[in-house]
Amino acid sequence: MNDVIGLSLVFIGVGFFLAGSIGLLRLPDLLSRLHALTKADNLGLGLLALGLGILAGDWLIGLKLFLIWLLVMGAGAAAAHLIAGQALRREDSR
Amino acid sequence: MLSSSLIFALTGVALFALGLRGALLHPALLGRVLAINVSGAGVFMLLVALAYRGPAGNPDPLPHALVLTGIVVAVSATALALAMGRRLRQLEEQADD
Amino acid sequence: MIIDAWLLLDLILALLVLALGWASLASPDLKRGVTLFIAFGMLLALIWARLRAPDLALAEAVIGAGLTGALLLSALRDDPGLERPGGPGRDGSGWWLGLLTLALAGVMGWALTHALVWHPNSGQAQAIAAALPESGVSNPVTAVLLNFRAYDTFLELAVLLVAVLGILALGPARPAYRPAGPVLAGLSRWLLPLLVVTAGYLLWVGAHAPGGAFQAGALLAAAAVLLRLAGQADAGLPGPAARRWLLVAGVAAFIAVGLAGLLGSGAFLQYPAGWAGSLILLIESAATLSIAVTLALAFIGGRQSEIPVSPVEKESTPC
Amino acid sequence: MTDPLVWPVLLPLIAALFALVWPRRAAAIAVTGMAATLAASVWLLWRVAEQGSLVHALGGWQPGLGIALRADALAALLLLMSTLVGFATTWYANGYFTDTALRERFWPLWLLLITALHALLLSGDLFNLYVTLELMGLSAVVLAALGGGAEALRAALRYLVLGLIGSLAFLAGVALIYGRYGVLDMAALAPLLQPEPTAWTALALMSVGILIKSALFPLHFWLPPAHANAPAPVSALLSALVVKAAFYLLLRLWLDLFQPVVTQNAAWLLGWLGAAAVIWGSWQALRAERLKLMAAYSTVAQIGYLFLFFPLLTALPEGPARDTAFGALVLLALTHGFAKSGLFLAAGVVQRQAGHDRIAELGGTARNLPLTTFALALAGVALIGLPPSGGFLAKWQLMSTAVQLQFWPWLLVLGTGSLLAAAYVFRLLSHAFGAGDGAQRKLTSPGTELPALLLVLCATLVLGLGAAPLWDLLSAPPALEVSP
Repeated sequence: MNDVIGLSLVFIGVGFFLAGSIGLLRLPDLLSRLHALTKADNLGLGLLALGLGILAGDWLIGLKLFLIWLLVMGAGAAAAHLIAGQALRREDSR
Repeated sequence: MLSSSLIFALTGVALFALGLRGALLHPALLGRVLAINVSGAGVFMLLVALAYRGPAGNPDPLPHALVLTGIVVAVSATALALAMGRRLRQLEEQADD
Repeated sequence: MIIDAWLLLDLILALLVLALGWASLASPDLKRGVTLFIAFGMLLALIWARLRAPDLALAEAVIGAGLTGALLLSALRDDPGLERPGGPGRDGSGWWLGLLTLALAGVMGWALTHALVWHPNSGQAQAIAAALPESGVSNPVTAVLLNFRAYDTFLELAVLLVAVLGILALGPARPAYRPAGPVLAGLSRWLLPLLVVTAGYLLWVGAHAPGGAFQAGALLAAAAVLLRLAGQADAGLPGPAARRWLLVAGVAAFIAVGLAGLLGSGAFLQYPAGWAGSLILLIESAATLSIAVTLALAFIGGRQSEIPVSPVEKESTPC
Repeated sequence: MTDPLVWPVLLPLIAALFALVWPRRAAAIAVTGMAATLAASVWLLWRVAEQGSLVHALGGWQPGLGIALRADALAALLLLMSTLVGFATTWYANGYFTDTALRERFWPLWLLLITALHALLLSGDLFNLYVTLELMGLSAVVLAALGGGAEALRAALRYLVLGLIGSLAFLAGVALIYGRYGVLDMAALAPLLQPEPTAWTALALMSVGILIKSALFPLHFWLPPAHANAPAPVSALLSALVVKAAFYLLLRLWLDLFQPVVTQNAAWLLGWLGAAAVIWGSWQALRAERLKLMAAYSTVAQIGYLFLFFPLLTALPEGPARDTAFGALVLLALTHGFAKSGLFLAAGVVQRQAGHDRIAELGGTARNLPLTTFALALAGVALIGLPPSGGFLAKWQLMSTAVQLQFWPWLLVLGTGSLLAAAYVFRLLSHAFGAGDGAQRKLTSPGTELPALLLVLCATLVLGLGAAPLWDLLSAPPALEVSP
């Protein structure tokens, strides 16, 4: 049963990643691309981590996966902020 | 006879040749440095592929150690090349002024 | 015929890494090329993990993709002119070189197939496994790097030293970055201690699991890079005299331990029985510091005392 | 009891660390370090003469699992030359750099380059050789760029990129060898090698990598600008030793390790490239307008002579005739090392005193710098191959071996090369002895002029008269046949 839940979470997570990547490629401007990327990746990675944690069935591994998710979210949010700030500044100076 | 080792070893060879071509032909220094790194990655991939012993066997650690050494040498050379390029441009700008 | 699922994955990874390598070199826009190269490095790390080389996956992610990427990007920042396509080069006359490298790849592939398919050999794996209990560590890669082939690592630290001395000899450091805004500053406040702790962990764990001096040193250097990006010109490094001592620490530790072995047992770098583990940790600790300072100085890019007084206004650290 | 094998590597490295940490004392540290290294090299040669060859298993591990250092007569002789040249150039460099900051940056890198050379000469492991090649390449590049000008930096960058390509090709060859045979130790590998695709391809890759570094025509194009624009002591080391170390490696691979794999046609290819290098390099040296550029092109030519030996040595069966030819090859390499380093040091003195090194404007040099002009003339004697220099004996032996094998084209190459060499040397001397005040004598201490003189005396007198013991030493069995 755990395997089924874990695997389906992993697959849903991968689906979010896929959607984020398609958004990155297809959306018209930088800010909306960033939006698609960060939202989809954060959620996708969270589901992936959760699914893998359930599959592993070990709370220590689950904790590590959770920490990884937190770290990536923090770094991702900061990076997106920096990129967006840079883009806005460029538009201003134009 | 197609094995994971062979796939990645041949990919490594292809990357080596690809990088070699770029290192000789790329118009910009930065491009050449990139190409040397790609070429180096090809040799590393060749070594790691040679070390691989299938999903069940333990890989040969010796090529792994060689590649680790190689990665560090590559980053040193890259840093030096970029610093030299920057210095050269400064000197050329001074000469232009 | 059913294709093994692993082989399918391998084929996809191989094609992807080739495509990324090709695209990064073929792109006329160098900024795009560098970005693709960083992705190429991350994919390499994935492939190392797939080929059961976790030590390399760590090193590639931090050094190959991370620090090399930072160096390349900062080179672009220094010289925006580089992004423009063209420049002096051999346009059009290189087709025969292309053919030559293609032929070379063909010959190498043939030789390799010959070796792998008809003459597989086990390399040094058995000899290393047999000697591992005497090596003082249980991670075989660390055993090779710091015991069986410690002399390679010793000379490799000398290579690092040459590179950093060369960079310092060439000229002044790159201009510092503007002070970070609240978001980047906040991030670096969180990340810095984490990076330092992780580096210490990797150094310690290298004896029996993936990790070791190079990964740890590179992580420390990454912390310094982060500090410099956040506006701190000296990247948190100590003064010039202390830096010199830190630069030589790794090689000096090797020499000291090596000479003790030479006098004690007659062979350079031979560790006395029972002491191998501690001596390796000693060398690795010194090497970690040397590697960190070396890579950080490589990112700073020159002598600090001569940084131009008026920092060039560049748009690389917003906020 | 310890053996001398690690010391020629360790002593310059230790000196480099001290020179880095105590920059004020760097010069004294360098001279002391080189003196100690010289003692270690003499000790090593003495032990090799006594025992035939030496092995040091690093870390106490069986070579194969671990790395071994090895020395035979060839390695020990080149090592001694390298230390002597290193010592003389160190002495010279002490007075050469006047800028304090530059001096402090120079010494550690200089000592690291010497470390790299010695590590390469003594290494017995293919991957370790790659590391030493990178160490040598990077330190040579940095030192070549230390001249400071844009021209020097541009040449050094090209040197760096080509050197890195060469090292990678070498490493690719090493990877193929490991994939096929699973061994990196050269002594353990030698009996396993067979003529087959992997070995051929690996040898080709490694050789191309080394040929770039040893600047064999047509892969020589990076050398003249890099060597001509570097500071004089650095040029001396680059031309005399760095190129020679790469050549040594090639010699090891072709005549020792890969002997069963090498074909006569491949050896002829190298020989013909060498012949082209002799003609092209000598011709360019004759046309060069600057003294240091002339010296650099002369290096291209002199490297060519060394490659003329390859097809002859491959064609000769094992025995006294081959040993004699091999001895002549080593003698030529040693002579060139001493003569060319002396030439570059003397050229540096001339350049300092005259403020330039344009050959046509060097009138008056003989009057103002008699010792240095004498050194230039003696270096010329050795480069042309006149008696009593080692070059004379070596070229004589090369000629008689070619006659013995009825390989007539070599006589033509030797004749043309020597005539051209005579032409460029006499052109230089005629200008130097001519009227004018090109080189005005300012302050010259003996330390400036003596090192060059001593080096060219080694090339002409010592090697010319001491050739017989050298031949005896070289006919001892090679290192690879001795197991630890």
